Amino acid sequence: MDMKAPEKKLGIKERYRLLTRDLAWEPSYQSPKDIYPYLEYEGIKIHDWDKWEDPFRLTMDAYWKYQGEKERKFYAIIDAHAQNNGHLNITDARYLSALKIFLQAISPAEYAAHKGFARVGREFAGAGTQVACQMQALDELRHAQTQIHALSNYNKYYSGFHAFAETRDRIWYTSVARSFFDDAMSAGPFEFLIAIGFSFEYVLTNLLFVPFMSGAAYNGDMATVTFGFSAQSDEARHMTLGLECIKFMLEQDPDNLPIVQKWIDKWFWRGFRVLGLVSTMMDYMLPKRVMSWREAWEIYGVENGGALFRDLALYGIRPPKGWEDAGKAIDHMSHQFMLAFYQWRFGTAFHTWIPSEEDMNWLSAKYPTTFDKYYRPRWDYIRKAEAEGRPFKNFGLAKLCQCCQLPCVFTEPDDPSILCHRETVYKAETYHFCSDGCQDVFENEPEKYVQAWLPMPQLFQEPLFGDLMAWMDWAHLKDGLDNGEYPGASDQQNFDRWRGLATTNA
Amino acid sequence: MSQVFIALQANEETRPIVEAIQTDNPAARVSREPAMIRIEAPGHLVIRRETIEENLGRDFDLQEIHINLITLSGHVDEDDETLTLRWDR
Amino acid sequence: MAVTALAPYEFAPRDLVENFAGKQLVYVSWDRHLLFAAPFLICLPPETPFQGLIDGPLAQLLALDPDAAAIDWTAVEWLKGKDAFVPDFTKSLAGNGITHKTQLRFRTPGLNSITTAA
Amino acid sequence: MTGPGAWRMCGKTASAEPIANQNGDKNMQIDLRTVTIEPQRQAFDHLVRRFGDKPASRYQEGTYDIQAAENLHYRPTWAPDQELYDPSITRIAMRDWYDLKDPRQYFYNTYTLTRARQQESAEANFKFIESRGLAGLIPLALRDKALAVLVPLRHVAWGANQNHTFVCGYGYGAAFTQPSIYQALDSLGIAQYLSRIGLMLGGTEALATAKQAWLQDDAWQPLRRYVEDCLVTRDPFELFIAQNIALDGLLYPLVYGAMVDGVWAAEGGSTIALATQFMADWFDETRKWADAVVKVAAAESPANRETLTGWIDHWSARAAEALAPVARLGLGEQAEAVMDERRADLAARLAKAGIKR
Repeated sequence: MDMKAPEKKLGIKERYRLLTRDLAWEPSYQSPKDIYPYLEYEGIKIHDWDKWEDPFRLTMDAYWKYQGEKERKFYAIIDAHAQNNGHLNITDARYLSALKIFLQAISPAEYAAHKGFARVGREFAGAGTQVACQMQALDELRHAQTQIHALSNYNKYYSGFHAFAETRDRIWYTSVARSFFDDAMSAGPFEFLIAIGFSFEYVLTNLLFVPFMSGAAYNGDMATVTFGFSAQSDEARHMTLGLECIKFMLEQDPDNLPIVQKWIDKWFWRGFRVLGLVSTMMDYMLPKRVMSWREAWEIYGVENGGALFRDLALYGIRPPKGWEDAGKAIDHMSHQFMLAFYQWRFGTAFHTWIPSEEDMNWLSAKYPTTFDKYYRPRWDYIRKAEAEGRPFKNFGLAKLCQCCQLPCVFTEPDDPSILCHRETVYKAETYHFCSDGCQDVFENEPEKYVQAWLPMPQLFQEPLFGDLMAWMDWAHLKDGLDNGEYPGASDQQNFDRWRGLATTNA
Repeated sequence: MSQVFIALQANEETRPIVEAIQTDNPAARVSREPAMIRIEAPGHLVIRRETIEENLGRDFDLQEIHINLITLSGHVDEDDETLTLRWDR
Repeated sequence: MAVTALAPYEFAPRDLVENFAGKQLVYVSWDRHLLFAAPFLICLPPETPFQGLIDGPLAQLLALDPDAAAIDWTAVEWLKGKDAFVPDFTKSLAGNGITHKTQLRFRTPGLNSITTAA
Repeated sequence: MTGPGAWRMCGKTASAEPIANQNGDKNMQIDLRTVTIEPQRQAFDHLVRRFGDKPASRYQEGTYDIQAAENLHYRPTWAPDQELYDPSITRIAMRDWYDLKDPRQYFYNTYTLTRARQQESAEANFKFIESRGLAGLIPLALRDKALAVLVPLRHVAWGANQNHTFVCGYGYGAAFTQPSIYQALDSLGIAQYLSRIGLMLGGTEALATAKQAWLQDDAWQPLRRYVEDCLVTRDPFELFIAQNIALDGLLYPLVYGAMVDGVWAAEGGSTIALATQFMADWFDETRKWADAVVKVAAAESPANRETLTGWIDHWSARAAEALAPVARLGLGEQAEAVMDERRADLAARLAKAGIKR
């Protein structure tokens, strides 16, 4: 070979192509079908993997460099937070309920996403797609770990964090998130990517990470805002991957459109139900609030989602089937969840409380058409009953939705005064749902959802047979410590005492 | 017209980036929220390496933006000189 | 429609009645009484008389609602699943055709101290 | 920034500044550092059960029991006979998969910072070579030899990326699978460094030529067959062995040890050693993890030991065969003797891990 003059600097696109896609080759000793056995059964047709557009073109050296920088910042902050009793800087320890839900339900979901992306990072046949998925697999592991590490210091001082690895698999409300990710992971690689990459990341996670984390900042929680924004910076890559993947599928073959549309319908609704929990975290659990769930939905749901679906209309995609019902639920869901958590507080590994008059005035202002009409009267009654020595504790267990696994707390989309009842019979068994959206999901794939591990019915089976105290032990829920009302809880007493130590000379 | 947006952490490192975005995108609207800065623009938004470098007084690799990026919306197109977000295609 | 799978895909439901040690699940909800966040899940033997369901678990659970004491059970309107239903209070759940995972709903027109009627 | 609770979030300074008072509440004058309060507990419950009632390390927190263990909801549609997390996908059986601890105790942070440092020095090496025109000083014959051996290896590294990703995806327990995603992206990084060496020494043409060789030249076909056979192996632990032990256990010492640091350096190719330092360091580091995994899995049961021994016999014999022509490309006549040495080294390494053959 002749000695060459050094090539002129390659552009980022060409350089990236050479450093990723060009690494793969057409196999000849084994058939592509045996190497990628899961690519065809979902019915998605891909003719040319090279048409995949790489969203951000990070080579590994750049990945290590920039991620390393993010990591240095992040751990510097949480180290300082731990060393300097940063937990006493939060506005009020009530706020920690949101973090407890986060650690019990969301962090395990990050790990599931890690595993799922590792699987599809291997199963796809296009090197560009694979690399993007593998990086996401690595990022998701990062998110699980940074969250555990950030919240580890809170665990040393407050209840409700200590058993997250057990509650993940055993407590009732975490099965909402668990079943969502189990659902996605049990699907084929293309559906997984639409489920997590597109519906969850692109359409919905902004709602979780942006306004909520901004709220964490507002409430003095430096550890959380840091992992939140640090994670979200990876999310920007993931969202872009999600958008690329949907465009790619739609551009490859017209037959893909109905399949993709069906997945968008399904996963929008599944995601909306899971992330519904965030509504309560925002409206009720932040002592100081940046914006309401309704306002966040306007920005990140209506405006951003609207822009997205106007764009995808070019391919024949229409907004998800449940979009309208979601819109109708926005003004109700946070109140419905908080009332539910409050009355079932014996069974939650986080604290709840009756909103103060000031809180309720804020909620009235933010939800002028619903709060005073439907929800304030309930809180008022509950507060009155409590003052009269009859605390409102609902020891009844709840009917769960066979699909989303939430208790059926939702009302009819067009009648907020009546619960939504939906049921269907499949192979001589009756199944119940919280909504039309969830019933649709079930009826499209009943064989999948009959397997659902529903925590409430399970409590009446082996080995607990309905024994609530045994259930608490089994679920690692410490009665009188992790659960119950915030006023009077050890978290409240400790926080106030410790803050007192810091603010007085006593 | 659909709005694209980008959100960056509010800190010293992003100040020159935000200024560059404002210079290059007169239609962009900047809103400051706790710990973050959100910039939205109708249709599209362009981030230029050169403008950032002028503000910064040093070389800047557009991929450095990842360190302080919080979120974005719109189709992303990135080359050595610009990072563009757009819905108007 | 059926699930799309790479191999035969059929599994037993996890909540079959035989898993409940001789009992069954019944769901009960009181329409327009939303102090209770969701329908109740109640687990009891199919031989339980309908009256026993009301006097036992249901009475206990409903007592939290200010309207509970005023319920006239003889005037209550019932739904079983989606259908109107007139229970025989002396017969068992099974005798009333209330099988595993049946949803019962009841209405008490006029009793609405908290929830504003829509 | 506006709002009463707003405070400056600047990572660089935060660690140096006291955190107190940053949330701006006018009534609060707190120096939180002066407050001594007793923790209510030392660590998460699952870590207390495993390691006792004491503060846990970040590796422990980020690794143990973080994979869902119970009450999995649905069977995979892609393999209805498997569970979503299924230890029986492999023939290796462990009472506790978290016994397969990573001796480096890598979690994302320590992993990423280690690689960030390494990439910085790799970058400095490339810059040094380029700025001083060192590539042009490599004797032509050696340069061609280096191109012929190193550049096709980027495809082998891509194969490794695929296999490690598989092990991460389908292996059981984060202790075992977490390092595999690191291996996967390391392999991608290595493939990219090898590509850059190709670009530096021979431009884009060098990559095209090497790909042709990989696809067609006789010297590369046994190795390509090995890699493609791995791509259809779906027992994650077997794949771990085929990739980390059998193939890389011979390939890295052969190429970066015997060729680059040994023979080629003596032929005027120290520049190549500079450009491949990352790979040499990487293998030194990662083999310790691979050995630890084999050692613990083999010690678990006679059945495991037997399975592992069988896999190692099978795959390392094939790997040696597949690497023989590559060794000849890089070492000429010395190839066979060097290969014998490398095989003996690997056998000794495995004997220490409890696999005697």
